[in-house]
Amino acid sequence: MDILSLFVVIPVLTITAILLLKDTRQVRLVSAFGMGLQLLMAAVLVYLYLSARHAGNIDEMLFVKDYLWFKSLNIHYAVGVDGISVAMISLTSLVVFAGIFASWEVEILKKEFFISLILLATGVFGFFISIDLFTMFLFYELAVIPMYLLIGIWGSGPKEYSAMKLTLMLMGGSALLLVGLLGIYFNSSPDKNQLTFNILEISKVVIPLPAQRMFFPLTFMGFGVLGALFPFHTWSPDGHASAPTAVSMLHAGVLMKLGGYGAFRVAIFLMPEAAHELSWIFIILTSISVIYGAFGAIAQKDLKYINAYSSVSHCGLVLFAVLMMNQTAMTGAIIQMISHGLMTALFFGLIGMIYGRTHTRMISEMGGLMKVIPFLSVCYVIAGLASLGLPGLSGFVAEMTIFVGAFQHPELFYRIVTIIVVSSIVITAVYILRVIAILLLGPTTNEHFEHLPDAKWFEKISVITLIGSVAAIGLAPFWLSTMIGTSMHPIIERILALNPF
Amino acid sequence: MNSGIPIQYFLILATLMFFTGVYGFLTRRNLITILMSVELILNSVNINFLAFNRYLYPHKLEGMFFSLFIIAVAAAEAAVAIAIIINIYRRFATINVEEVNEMKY
Amino acid sequence: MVSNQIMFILFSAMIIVFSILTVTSRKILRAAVYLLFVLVSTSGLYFMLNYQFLAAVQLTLYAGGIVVLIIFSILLTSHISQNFESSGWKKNIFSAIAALTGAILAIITILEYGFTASTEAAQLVDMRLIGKSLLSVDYDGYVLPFEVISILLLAAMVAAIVIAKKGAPKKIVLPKLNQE
Amino acid sequence: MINFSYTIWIPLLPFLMFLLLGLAGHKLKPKLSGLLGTGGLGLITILSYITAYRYFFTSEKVNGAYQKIIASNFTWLQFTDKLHIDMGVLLDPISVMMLVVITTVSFMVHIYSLGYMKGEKGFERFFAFLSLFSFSMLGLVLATNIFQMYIFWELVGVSSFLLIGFYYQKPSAVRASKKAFIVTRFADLGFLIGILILSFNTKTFDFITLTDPMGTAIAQGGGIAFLGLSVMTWSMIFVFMGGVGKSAMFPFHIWLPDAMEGPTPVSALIHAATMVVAGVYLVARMFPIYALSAPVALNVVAYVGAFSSLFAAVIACTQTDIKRVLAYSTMSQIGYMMLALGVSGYGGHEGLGYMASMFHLFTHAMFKALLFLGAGAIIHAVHSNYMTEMGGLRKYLPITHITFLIACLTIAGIPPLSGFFSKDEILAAAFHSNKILFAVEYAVAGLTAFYMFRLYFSVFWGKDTHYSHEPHEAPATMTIPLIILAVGSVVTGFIPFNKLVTSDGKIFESELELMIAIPSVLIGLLGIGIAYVMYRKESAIPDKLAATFKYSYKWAYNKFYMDELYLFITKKIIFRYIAEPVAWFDRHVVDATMNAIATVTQGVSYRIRGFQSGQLQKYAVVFITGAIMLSILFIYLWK
Repeated sequence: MDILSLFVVIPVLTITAILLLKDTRQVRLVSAFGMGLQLLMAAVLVYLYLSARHAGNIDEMLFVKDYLWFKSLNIHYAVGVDGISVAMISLTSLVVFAGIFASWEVEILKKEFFISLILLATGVFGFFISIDLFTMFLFYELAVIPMYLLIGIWGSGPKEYSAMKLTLMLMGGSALLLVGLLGIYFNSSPDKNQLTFNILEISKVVIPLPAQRMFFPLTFMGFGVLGALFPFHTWSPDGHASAPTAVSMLHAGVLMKLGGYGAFRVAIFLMPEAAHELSWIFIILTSISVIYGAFGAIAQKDLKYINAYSSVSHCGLVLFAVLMMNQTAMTGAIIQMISHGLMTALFFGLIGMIYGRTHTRMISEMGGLMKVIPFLSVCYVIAGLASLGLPGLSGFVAEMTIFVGAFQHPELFYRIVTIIVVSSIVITAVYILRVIAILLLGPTTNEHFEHLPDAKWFEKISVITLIGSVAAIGLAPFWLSTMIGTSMHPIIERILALNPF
Repeated sequence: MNSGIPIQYFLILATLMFFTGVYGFLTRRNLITILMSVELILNSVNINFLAFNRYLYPHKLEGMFFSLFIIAVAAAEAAVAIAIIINIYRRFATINVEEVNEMKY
Repeated sequence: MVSNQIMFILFSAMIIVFSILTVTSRKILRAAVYLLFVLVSTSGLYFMLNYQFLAAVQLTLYAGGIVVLIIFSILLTSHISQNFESSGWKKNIFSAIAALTGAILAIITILEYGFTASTEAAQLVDMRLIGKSLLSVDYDGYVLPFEVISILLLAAMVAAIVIAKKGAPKKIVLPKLNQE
Repeated sequence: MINFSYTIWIPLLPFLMFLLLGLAGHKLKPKLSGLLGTGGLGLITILSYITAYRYFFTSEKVNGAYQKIIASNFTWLQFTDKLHIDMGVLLDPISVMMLVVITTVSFMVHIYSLGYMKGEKGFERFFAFLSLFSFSMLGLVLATNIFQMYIFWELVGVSSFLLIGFYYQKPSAVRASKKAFIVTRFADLGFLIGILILSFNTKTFDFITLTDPMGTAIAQGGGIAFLGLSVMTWSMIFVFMGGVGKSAMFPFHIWLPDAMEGPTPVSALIHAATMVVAGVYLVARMFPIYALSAPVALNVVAYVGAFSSLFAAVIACTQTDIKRVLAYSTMSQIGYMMLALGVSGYGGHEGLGYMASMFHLFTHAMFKALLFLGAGAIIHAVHSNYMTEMGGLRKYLPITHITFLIACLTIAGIPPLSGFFSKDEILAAAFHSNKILFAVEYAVAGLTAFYMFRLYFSVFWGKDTHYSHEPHEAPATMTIPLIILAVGSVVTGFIPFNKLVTSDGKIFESELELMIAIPSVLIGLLGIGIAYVMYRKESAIPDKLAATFKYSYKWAYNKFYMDELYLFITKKIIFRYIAEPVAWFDRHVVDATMNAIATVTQGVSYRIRGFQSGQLQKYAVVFITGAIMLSILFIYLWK
């Protein structure tokens, strides 16, 4: 058994164990144990990866395993990681771990809830380790489907509507994506050799330009739907608002990253020519996402809606940076994914905890919580500061890397767009501070809130895990940046070789 | 035994029988008569098979065996269909095909 | 060979006439009887084509089995003297047009296609050969379809029993059942 | 080469203190955490003094110029091969000078706060924030590259936010902190864009490379033109925008008066002595580029500074909240410094303005901190911010009175106090460069003397107000810093800045120009005289004057309606006309389109479900018709 497949096997084993349990209270312990193990594995993986790199292994992908699956279509179960995937895997295990603790007190159908949650995580892990397009797509779908159940059953508000909307829109994206992937597959061998789904092999050939022009937009949009690309982002506010806490955390924190990661790993990496040619269209769309999402967040009244729009804005930045197609911006995109994943998970976790106490998410109905629940409030402030890009927390590192990288683009148009996008940092500050001021500061408005209990131990675990990671990246970004940056080389070389700027 | 009768005759006969069956299938309302129309259709097919076998490939047996199996299948089908019809009658107190339309949108 | 042709014309005329009567008769029991005539005539054709075994099977299975089954079910479900209300003339005409078009199309196709009769010697189809072929696993053997059809028959038998068994599917309550 | 590597601990120590107090503060006794914070700061104050001594007096000079020393440096974040953010310590005359300023004032404020904040809820939180601020401010001035500066620039912004909003249950404080953060954030946007443009063109963030007068960065200054200005000019204007925001220059000054909602020691430390001069420091840090490569940007600096100082001085004359008077006074004085930089040239005597600006920054830190701390002592005693509710306090607060008087005299530019020297240098620099700016500053000097003594007289003299409870002198923890700072205000004027802090690090000769010094003292005295007449005793003159110049007074009293204008822009335009329409658009157009797709799909399926009628024979008709059609198609049409 290779180490990467363990990332799929452990969740599956956890699910099996949960299935066998009779006592529902043990379910969460088993889940926490399983995901704790997963977190540990992620740490081991980081260590193994770094030591392998340190030992001079310069393969593009490490720990590669390849099993033939369907011979006739040449589908393989192929796994392998580079620094980017390792980073994303670490992110996922952190968020899932925190998510388990954030949903410690799920009331109904505990067993089924944790099974769906872990199934979702399985899909995400599988997606990040796959280097075969088909396997990747399979895991992608595996990650999307449990979402429907999680929102539809354990959600709140108009949950059926939201679940349906989210699933249908993501499925629409999947459809585009599938066409795109098949397009890549059927063009994966211009010399009429064996067609292949393997990313590494495809990256060695040049897909014919007409095919790229056709399939790049499909692939990018397919992933873009999940990455909340304007105008396909509207599932995000409704979906996040209705989803239970842990699901919001996982969804905004990890699942939306599949979009960015896929856009980067598949769309840009395999079809750089078309990406270069068509990037201006998507640059415009993503900058609209960034600015528009931020403005949208200002006018919202529901905490989760605010964060959903903020996610649209931040994820837009990811896609924006990916499209800039240079090393710095792309590194920034990956860091932004990780950073946003952590802090948005933190946000949604905290919102869930606050909602669990006040039973409202309308900011106008709350006020002065800082005095009542200082721990959660302080954490909320920290999350807010991370989100608006305070140095010392992860958001700053990511945004600055993106901005500096994007501004190195040789064409004036891209630099001007970058300046427009940079202005989002002010708008972000406006909506973050608006929420903090109304929600946490000021006098306590409602006497029912006077005696709310502060965070319990499992909530603290969840929150501290995330804050610790956010601060760790923010204070010492160099190792992450280097780990991602070195993995970026093959991609950059490929882009540079084909598009001499 | 069949000299002087071109294969086309058999085929045309089968065709006429077939489309009579189709006509019955489309116009009859009673489920049992519909079943009878189906039997007509099956029989016409059998005639075709046998004619082809006899005229075009007299040294083979495929057509004959196919007809044999069709008869077997027809028997099975008739048994099941009649079981269903009886059941439907029990339920709906009718076997009028236009009134048995529960399986819709 | 005129007798041949006469026989053929006789059988075909019977088949066509009784077929039409089967699908147009207003009395259901009569329709069943017309069907019986059709089936019998068909078996006559089989004799003409020299497939005696099949003709026999046709007589016993169809005429003897299925038609009886049908008549039983008619007795179970219908009043014998009951006349059908004829279906709407629109439907009739439309169906007739469809059937005629199809028939004409098929006949034209048949006539246009030049069949060339094989000159090879006809194989004598006797019972021994049929039995051997059915159970043979050789190149010309039919053991696989034979087995398949056996299983199908078994399944059909079980299905017929299960479906027709009284009282089993009480659980499903359809809305229209209330008047029962 | 002298080893300066220990200087890394100067910013690091407060950071550790912040972590300690922030994470474990609520477990410690408040007093202990206060003492810990103060002790830590005392330690780095000593370290700074040692550093200053060693840097100015023992480090070797090359060609008579102070060298820029990188005491420690490591790569914090690598962007590209050439662009990377380093974290390090850069020692040069201005950063060492700022070290002294910051640690001194911060130390004084710490001691003062031990008394002032005693018994407040969140005492340890206050010290944690103060430590955070000290860390950020020290990191800012010691930055080796412009991006490090930006990082700490943001951090001081957030410390300021946290400290202004220290009384988080007071809605006005919350509003003020939010406003301060957002306004400066907007300005920082300019800074960031400036950095991006600058780094794109020069491929470096490093100060030493950037500001090398012979370096490529300055040499290639011309560049591509946009609206008639070079790229370098644009980037420097953008960078200056950050300075404008942080230093509360017009038009981003509106946050500063509101920031007075924070505790008074915070106002003294952040909003008078250290953070608000960061903008000046920024321009000084980038000065070679401004002077040699972007003279237009330097002119912008000068005019913004001059206008702000006049604008603020006029408003200061009408305010009644003492802290707001001081806030506008701060803004006015920083305008002075900006102006001095703006009129300065590079190198030698040309750089007089630069030296004067730094000099004024230094002295201003002392006397303005003193003024704020004095105001804090007054507020502590009277429990009010409004000078209309004060009067005759000299009897109750003798120490505060004396120190406050010294500070007022200093700011009014009365010799031989420090303000006189620094202000004189600025006026001299302006006089030699631009007569209009000189005239403005000359008027401002008079106004300054007037409004400061208006404040002084109405608080300590004026009417005998009856207080609900006897005001009493502040405790020793508060008065000792007052005395120390008063001494500082008196003596710092004699520091020979022209030998220490100059634009190119070289010494130049400057002497008091009596031609300018005497009129400036005279106008200061004139201002004091008018204030004496109007406010020494209760008199009707001010009201009469206000009535005479009704409209102008009203405008000035309402700060020329700048707040209202901003409010209009933010609330009405941004919120009502951008954010809400965007939200509406998202819900009712984008999302509605998606829903419409769903609805259309659903509608179509409702229509076509009729095919699934349950009528067996209909299916058969369709099937047979279709089969016939297909046969016709394949047999006859598809040849």
